[in-house]
Amino acid sequence: MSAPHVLIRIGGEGGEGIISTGDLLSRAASRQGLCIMTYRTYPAEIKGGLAQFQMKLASDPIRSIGLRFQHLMAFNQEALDAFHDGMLKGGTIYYDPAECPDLSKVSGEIERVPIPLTDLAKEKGGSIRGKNMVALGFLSRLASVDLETVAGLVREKFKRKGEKVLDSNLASLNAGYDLGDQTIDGRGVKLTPKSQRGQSIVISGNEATMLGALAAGCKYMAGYPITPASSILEFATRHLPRFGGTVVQAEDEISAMASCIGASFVGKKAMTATSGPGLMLKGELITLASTQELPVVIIDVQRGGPSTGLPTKQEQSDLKFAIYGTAGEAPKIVVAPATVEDCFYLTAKAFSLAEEYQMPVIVLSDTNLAVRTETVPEFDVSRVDVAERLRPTPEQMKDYKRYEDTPTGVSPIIDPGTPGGLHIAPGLEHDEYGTPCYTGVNHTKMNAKRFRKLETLSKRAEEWMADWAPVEGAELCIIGWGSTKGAIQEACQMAAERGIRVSHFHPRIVAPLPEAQIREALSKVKKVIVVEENFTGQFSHFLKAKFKFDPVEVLRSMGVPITPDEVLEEIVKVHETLHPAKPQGASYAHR
Amino acid sequence: MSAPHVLIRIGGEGGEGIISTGDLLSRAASRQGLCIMTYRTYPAEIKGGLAQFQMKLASDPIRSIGLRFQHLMAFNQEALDAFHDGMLKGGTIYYDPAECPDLSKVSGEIERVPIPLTDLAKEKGGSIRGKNMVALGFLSRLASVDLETVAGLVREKFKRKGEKVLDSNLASLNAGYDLGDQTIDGRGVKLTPKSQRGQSIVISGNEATMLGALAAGCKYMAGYPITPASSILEFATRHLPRFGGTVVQAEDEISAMASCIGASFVGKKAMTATSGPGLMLKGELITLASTQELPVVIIDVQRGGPSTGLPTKQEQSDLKFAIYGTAGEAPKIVVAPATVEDCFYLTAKAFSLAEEYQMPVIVLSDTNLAVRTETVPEFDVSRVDVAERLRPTPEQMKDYKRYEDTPTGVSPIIDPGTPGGLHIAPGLEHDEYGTPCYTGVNHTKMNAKRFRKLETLSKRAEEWMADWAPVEGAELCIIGWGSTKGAIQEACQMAAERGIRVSHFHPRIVAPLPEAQIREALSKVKKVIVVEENFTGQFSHFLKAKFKFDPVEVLRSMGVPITPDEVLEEIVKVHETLHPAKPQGASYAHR
Amino acid sequence: MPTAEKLKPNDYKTGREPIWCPGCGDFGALNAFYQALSELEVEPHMLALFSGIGCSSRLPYFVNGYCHHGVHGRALPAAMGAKLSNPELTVVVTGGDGDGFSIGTGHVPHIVRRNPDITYIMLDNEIYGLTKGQIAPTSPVGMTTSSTPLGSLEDPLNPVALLIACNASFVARGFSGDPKGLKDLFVKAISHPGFAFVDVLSPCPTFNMDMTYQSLRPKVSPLPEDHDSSDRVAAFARALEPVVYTGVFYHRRESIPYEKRHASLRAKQVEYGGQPDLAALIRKFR
Amino acid sequence: MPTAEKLKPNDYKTGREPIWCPGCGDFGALNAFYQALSELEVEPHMLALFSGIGCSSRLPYFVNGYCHHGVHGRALPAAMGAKLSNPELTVVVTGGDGDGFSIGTGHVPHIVRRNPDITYIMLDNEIYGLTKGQIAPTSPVGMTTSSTPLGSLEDPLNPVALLIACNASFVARGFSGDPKGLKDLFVKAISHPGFAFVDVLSPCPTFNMDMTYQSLRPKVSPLPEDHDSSDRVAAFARALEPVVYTGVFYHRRESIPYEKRHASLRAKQVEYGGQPDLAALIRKFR
Ligand SMILES: Cc1ncc(C[n+]2csc(CCOP(=O)(O)OP(=O)(O)O)c2C)c(N)n1
Ligand SMILES: Cc1ncc(C[n+]2csc(CCOP(=O)(O)OP(=O)(O)O)c2C)c(N)n1
Ligand code: SF4
Ligand code: SF4
Ligand SMILES: [Mg+2]
Ligand SMILES: [Mg+2]
Repeated sequence: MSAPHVLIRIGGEGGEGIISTGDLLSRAASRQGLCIMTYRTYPAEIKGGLAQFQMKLASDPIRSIGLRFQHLMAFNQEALDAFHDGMLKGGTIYYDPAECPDLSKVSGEIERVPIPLTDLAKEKGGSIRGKNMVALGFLSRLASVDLETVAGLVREKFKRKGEKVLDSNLASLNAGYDLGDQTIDGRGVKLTPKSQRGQSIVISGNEATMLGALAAGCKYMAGYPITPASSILEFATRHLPRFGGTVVQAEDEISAMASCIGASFVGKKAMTATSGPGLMLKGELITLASTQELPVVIIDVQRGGPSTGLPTKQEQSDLKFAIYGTAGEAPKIVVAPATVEDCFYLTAKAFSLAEEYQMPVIVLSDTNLAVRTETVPEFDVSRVDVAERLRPTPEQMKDYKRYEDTPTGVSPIIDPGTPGGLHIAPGLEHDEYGTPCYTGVNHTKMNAKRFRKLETLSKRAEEWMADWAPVEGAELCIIGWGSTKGAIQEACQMAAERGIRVSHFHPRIVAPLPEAQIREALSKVKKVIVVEENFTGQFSHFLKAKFKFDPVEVLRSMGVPITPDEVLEEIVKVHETLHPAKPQGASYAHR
Repeated sequence: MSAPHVLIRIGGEGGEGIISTGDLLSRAASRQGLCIMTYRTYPAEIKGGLAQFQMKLASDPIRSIGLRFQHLMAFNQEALDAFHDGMLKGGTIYYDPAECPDLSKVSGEIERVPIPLTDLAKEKGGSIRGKNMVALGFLSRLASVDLETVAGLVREKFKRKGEKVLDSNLASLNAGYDLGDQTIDGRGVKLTPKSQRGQSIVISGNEATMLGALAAGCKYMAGYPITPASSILEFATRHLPRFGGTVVQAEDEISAMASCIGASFVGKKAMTATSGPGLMLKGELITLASTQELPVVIIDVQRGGPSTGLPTKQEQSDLKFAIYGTAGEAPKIVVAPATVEDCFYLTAKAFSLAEEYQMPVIVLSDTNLAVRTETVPEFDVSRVDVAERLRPTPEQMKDYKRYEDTPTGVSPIIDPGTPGGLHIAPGLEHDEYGTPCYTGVNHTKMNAKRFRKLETLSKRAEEWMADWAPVEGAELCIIGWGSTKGAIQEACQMAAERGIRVSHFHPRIVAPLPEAQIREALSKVKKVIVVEENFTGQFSHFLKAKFKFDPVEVLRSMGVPITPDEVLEEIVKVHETLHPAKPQGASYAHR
Repeated sequence: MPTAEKLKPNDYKTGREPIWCPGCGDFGALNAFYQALSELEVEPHMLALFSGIGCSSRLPYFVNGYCHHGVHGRALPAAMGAKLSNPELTVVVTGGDGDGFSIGTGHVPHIVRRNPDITYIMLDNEIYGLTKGQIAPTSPVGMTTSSTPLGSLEDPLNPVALLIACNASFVARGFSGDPKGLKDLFVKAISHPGFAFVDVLSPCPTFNMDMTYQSLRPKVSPLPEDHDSSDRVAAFARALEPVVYTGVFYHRRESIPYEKRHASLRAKQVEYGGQPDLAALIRKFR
Repeated sequence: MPTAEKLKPNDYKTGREPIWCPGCGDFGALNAFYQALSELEVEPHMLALFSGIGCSSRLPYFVNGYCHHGVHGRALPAAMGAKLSNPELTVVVTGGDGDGFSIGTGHVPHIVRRNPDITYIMLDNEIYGLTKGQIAPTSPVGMTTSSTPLGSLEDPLNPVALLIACNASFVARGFSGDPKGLKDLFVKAISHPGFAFVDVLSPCPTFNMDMTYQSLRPKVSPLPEDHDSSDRVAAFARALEPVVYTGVFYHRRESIPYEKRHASLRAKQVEYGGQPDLAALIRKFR
């Protein structure tokens, strides 16, 4: 079935170093040339809750991580109780006997191996704080990750804490590794690195997003903290000023958005980042930016709604707001990264679109992308084409019209500080000069001008707009958007292994829709399955309004990413309706 | 063609009494048993701009007023210049020669009659402020409105200003009437009152809306001024306290919405009123109310967008925000009054729906309904059925669950102040008791519970949900929503007179859609025309997503109400495509 | 209205255990609040408790009453709607410095000048706790946090000075390390007929090491004996001093609560417009 | 930077005629503004003028410069984004009492404490002009308006006291009936390197008969000669007096504008993190 890989989950109390253990191990594996993907959940509460870190290591690029795992490292009883039934068949639980007194709930088929994390840390490292280092050493051995690489990362991490701390940690690390040597035997995993060392990076979606913004030349970032978008703001505060930009933690989302508009008005590339509740607060100002035709990028890292909802969980439920969330009619562009790599390139693209079409662009990321890390080819800054605003020709300067009604809909813009281009950016309906004008004829003309920009864009039908994986002879096509892509890809592959051919269409731009491409995808198949992580089928609704078809909707709102298995199951079901195994009569009786 | 009526427009400088002249005349006509409808535009600027008041008087109920008129009373040159080409053929302009020196632009076919408003007011009333009274007297005579009825209203209006002012005004009024006696002859209009005196009222949509709220038992109103919704707040401040309620002019729309939620939480029926820009600001809190399952009514009086847009003009462009404008998935109900009468009964209904389904209900009114006045049968308070919240049974009280997952989705509610029902209303996802709970199973269950309320509602398929005027043998059906109804009705009638049969479906509830009723309407015809006053076809989009059909979209975003003629024209066009007059070949060549 | 049996602090506990970190200052404030409620004999069903979003805004989950956990920054107007709609209720708002003075700032001057009989308990830890440690409006300039890696560039807001400028009728500051003093302030604040504000210094040991119980103790001091809490300018001057005073800065005795003004307005409207009769009102449009 | 030829007040006029009612106070403020710009020799292309929504917020349409007419209440943060992004520009905000102190209140304390070099000209008519006469946050209690038929129930907000509490570095009040004095205040405010606030009493003869040129003249008085504008408490005390003082209430001389702090931060980050090199930053994730 799928390529060789190992799936490890680490669970324990938040603050015990669960996350850093996972981080170090996966980064070391990546340095060795393996591909990794990780997935973590924080406790919804602030401290002391259950934290988990899951990682997948493989020779080949990884598309999805799933929710199940072969190896569980349980730091405490709570983790053991919560996670043991997520284990794949034939899996092994490694547990700290000092913290896990009760194994009675664990199914008999699961192997259990005691790993004295606490004791070894105390004994070898002199402090129980080294528990996670013991685990790290042990897991390195388990996954055949080079001890020296891991030790190097540990050294980097602790170099500022002084020799003593470092030595204690290294001692625990080695103790764990040695214990592994003695314990692991057949359970060890040997994966062959395929990529060359040093060509990949391990990075999260939020980090990639902000790097993409830097690559595009973003010079102003204002945000208000909100899970799971805060780390974009935090990353910006650490780096954007160095790149000549400005970062403001605003007093609220409205202020953040307003200040981006101000920055954009004076000619700077500006962005904000938020999640659902904050996005709603920005609605009025997003509409203003659209009306004033000012570029601005809004990152929306979706989380579970409605309202405060499931603030640390996964959901794709802000799409309809992103597309339709304006009173009055104001065009905007919506793109949705599907992978961590997309977070970089597509965010950079979002800036180009914003500048080129002079309108707000919403980037719909999500919790899953935001916090997972992944091995990706090192981002290539030279692949980012940086667009700038359209400037007036000398001819146009003779009678400068800020809102000139052009064939593309895009008008030339002049930045404050430049002599000769004085103008006003109005929120009122206006004529080509920006002077308020309320006639019906002018309103219709300016509406047409503003929306024409979307037509100009959607006519371009460029490759980046969608991933289209047509399969010869497929009767089914899956359409998904955003971070479900990997799971869908794996499911399609699994289906192919069972002889069910399924095409896969995954747009990166969700509004305006890449119409021609979708029409082509639809034309080739009998049935379409739309996969989304929400309750009401938001993208499906949008597609239906445009294309008048009747998809099977696979909707999940479980707070966790959909898995390839879940998608596969639905593929099989739909396939069966097209090729009923039972005699027709019986099949009808079923309905 | 259409029933006998007279169409008069008065134009002049804002502040010259244009509006009150129209108001008094139309009210007097109504008191005499005529039906009236009026339409006014204010200058977009504050003072000194052009104001106009148009009225239609008829024997039979009036559906739409259109934009053209037979009689124009021009107070000044600006009004003359701006309005003369809106005249119907054979019309007459009455103008004040003191203020209108230049008649050269007026087409030769239009009769022009000088009416010395200024001179007569000075001469007879002793003050040029009485100009509008001269006009009122004259127009009363023109429309055969009883002078005594008019004088009675004038007396009411000026009784507090003292005898002198009153006498001066009455003198001017009489002078105008007398002049009419001398001038009018053939141009006079005689309409026969059909309804009995005293059974009708003349009222605007905004007033009707607030009266509907009073009838439903609204006890809390908070708003922030915004054109064209402010008069709802103002009307509330004048009356709601007397009815035991509270009115707050909040510091912004967000506060208004939050305080409504607070009022609703303690058991009171609460409402707010706003327009597009304010509606967007309320989005986050509307979502909260939906999540906490608290009833609240939001009146959105639509105006021209986007952003500040065309703040005093007509547009139906907030629909998509009303339906889809939440990040995360939060059910709400959207209704749209089509007439001033609807403003009363449907607003009252909105309260019942809110209380019954424990969710926000958005009432989509618009500028046209808000400011036009209309003769309507006196509102019958006894026809309003006042719903109250579901209360727990004694059985349920034994283990009270505020968010009990019931077959209808509706849970019993207890108000603060009542012993025994302590609970928390959370914005976090929660279990049936209101305790935060983030499991996928619970989230899906509670999503289903909350959305089940919409299913429960849409299954009811009650008569109030839509106006459905099926025409035997019709190949066409027009679907509209909101205030376009009258124009569509007249257009259908005009089409019928030309032998084109057209059905008309006009839902009052636009979300959830009255599905069964729409399906029935769609099943009977070959082609559907959707009429909307916006640029992008918002309702059509929503319909297409649900019903997968291909309507002809008639979209207008001209800042003024669509007219029967415009609708008729489209009907004729579509009819011709179904029955091409030309030979087939030629018709194809057209495409 | 004393009940048959006096309610004890524990009677205000719900079954839910606070989810705060060990050592969080909010525990102290919660305990003081339980005690104040018990001392005032507030019946749980007459208590309406509102909050926004933040660690501190979770407090209502742990208090027996009718509780409302709304969205970030909107607890004050929600509470006002409730108080106006049922003046019998004891209405209290809790929340953090971010909730109240960042996203919620816009409501403060307005709710304050309307003066509804609401008690606002601000749990001020000079940090954003729930979102893991970004600067708050009350964070001192130069403070390094996850969103200010090289130090905050902003001068902090002074909640007490601000509330005095907004003419709040009761303005106090307390410290969660002084539960007895805090309880007393809560009792006074809840008893005050009008808007009462209590700024509670409540350390966040997880994300703010610049403001701990230890670092606060030497800085905190009760207002001088001779402080005249009826003098608004004097109160303002005290609020600007570097000493972190606790106690009642300002207390205006002539305080007509907003809900009382609305009650008078209702009476006045009946006087001018007659008894409520909807049919009669409709007939006016004839 | 004086230009070749000195700009005259008329050079700042656009072709657009103000749409205000005859007698509107905003005319006086606009003229004083033209004069101040001319006196300061602000080149139109270096002027960035922001406003919200309201009669007063229409002012930018009549001023030669790069102008931004945004949505209601958000001019301050928009202006801040502009100033931070191009510190060379002279950034001014105009708007009404409703725009700035009702829907926009939430931004005031925060923009103020950050102290960007922005001048905020508030045209205060104690009413909502554009929406035809509802109460504003500065309307006196008891005032009858279209939204308070029997008189307002709310005590007004005191803009000068509020701004002093927020620690604005320049706080003044002017009167559109005193154009010369107003021009001087504008000149001082624009010259002040930091956030400068000028509360301009600007009558609305159309909707507010309670505050007219006539009624104001006897109440208005320049601040006493001996007023010490560097004393924040004294300034606060003056703001609370019943006399309507004009002049500079508070002026803090040590004022580091926010944009300067950001410039220092940039330098510091380069010092610690090295020259900007995106590829190198990406490589750190290996
Ligand atoms: C509209 C919105 N924006 C942002 C957030 C994210 N958020 C939750 S709590 C919080 C601030 C918490 O700080 P504070 O109010 O001081 O409470 P504390 O946790 O420190 O007690 C933020 C920004 C949110 N929930 N909603
Ligand atoms: C979000 C939003 N809410 C409400 C309005 C309506 N509105 C426009 S101007 C205004 C207030 C005007 O008062 P002020 O700011 O004092 O300006 P003035 O007209 O008195 O100069 C209001 C409420 C709006 N445009 N946008
Ligand atoms: S993060 Fe801080 S404020 Fe939040 S619970 Fe922990 S200690 Fe308290
Ligand atoms: S309404 Fe008032 S504020 Fe507006 S322009 Fe007229 S006088 Fe000026
Ligand atoms: Mg805090
Ligand atoms: Mg004003």
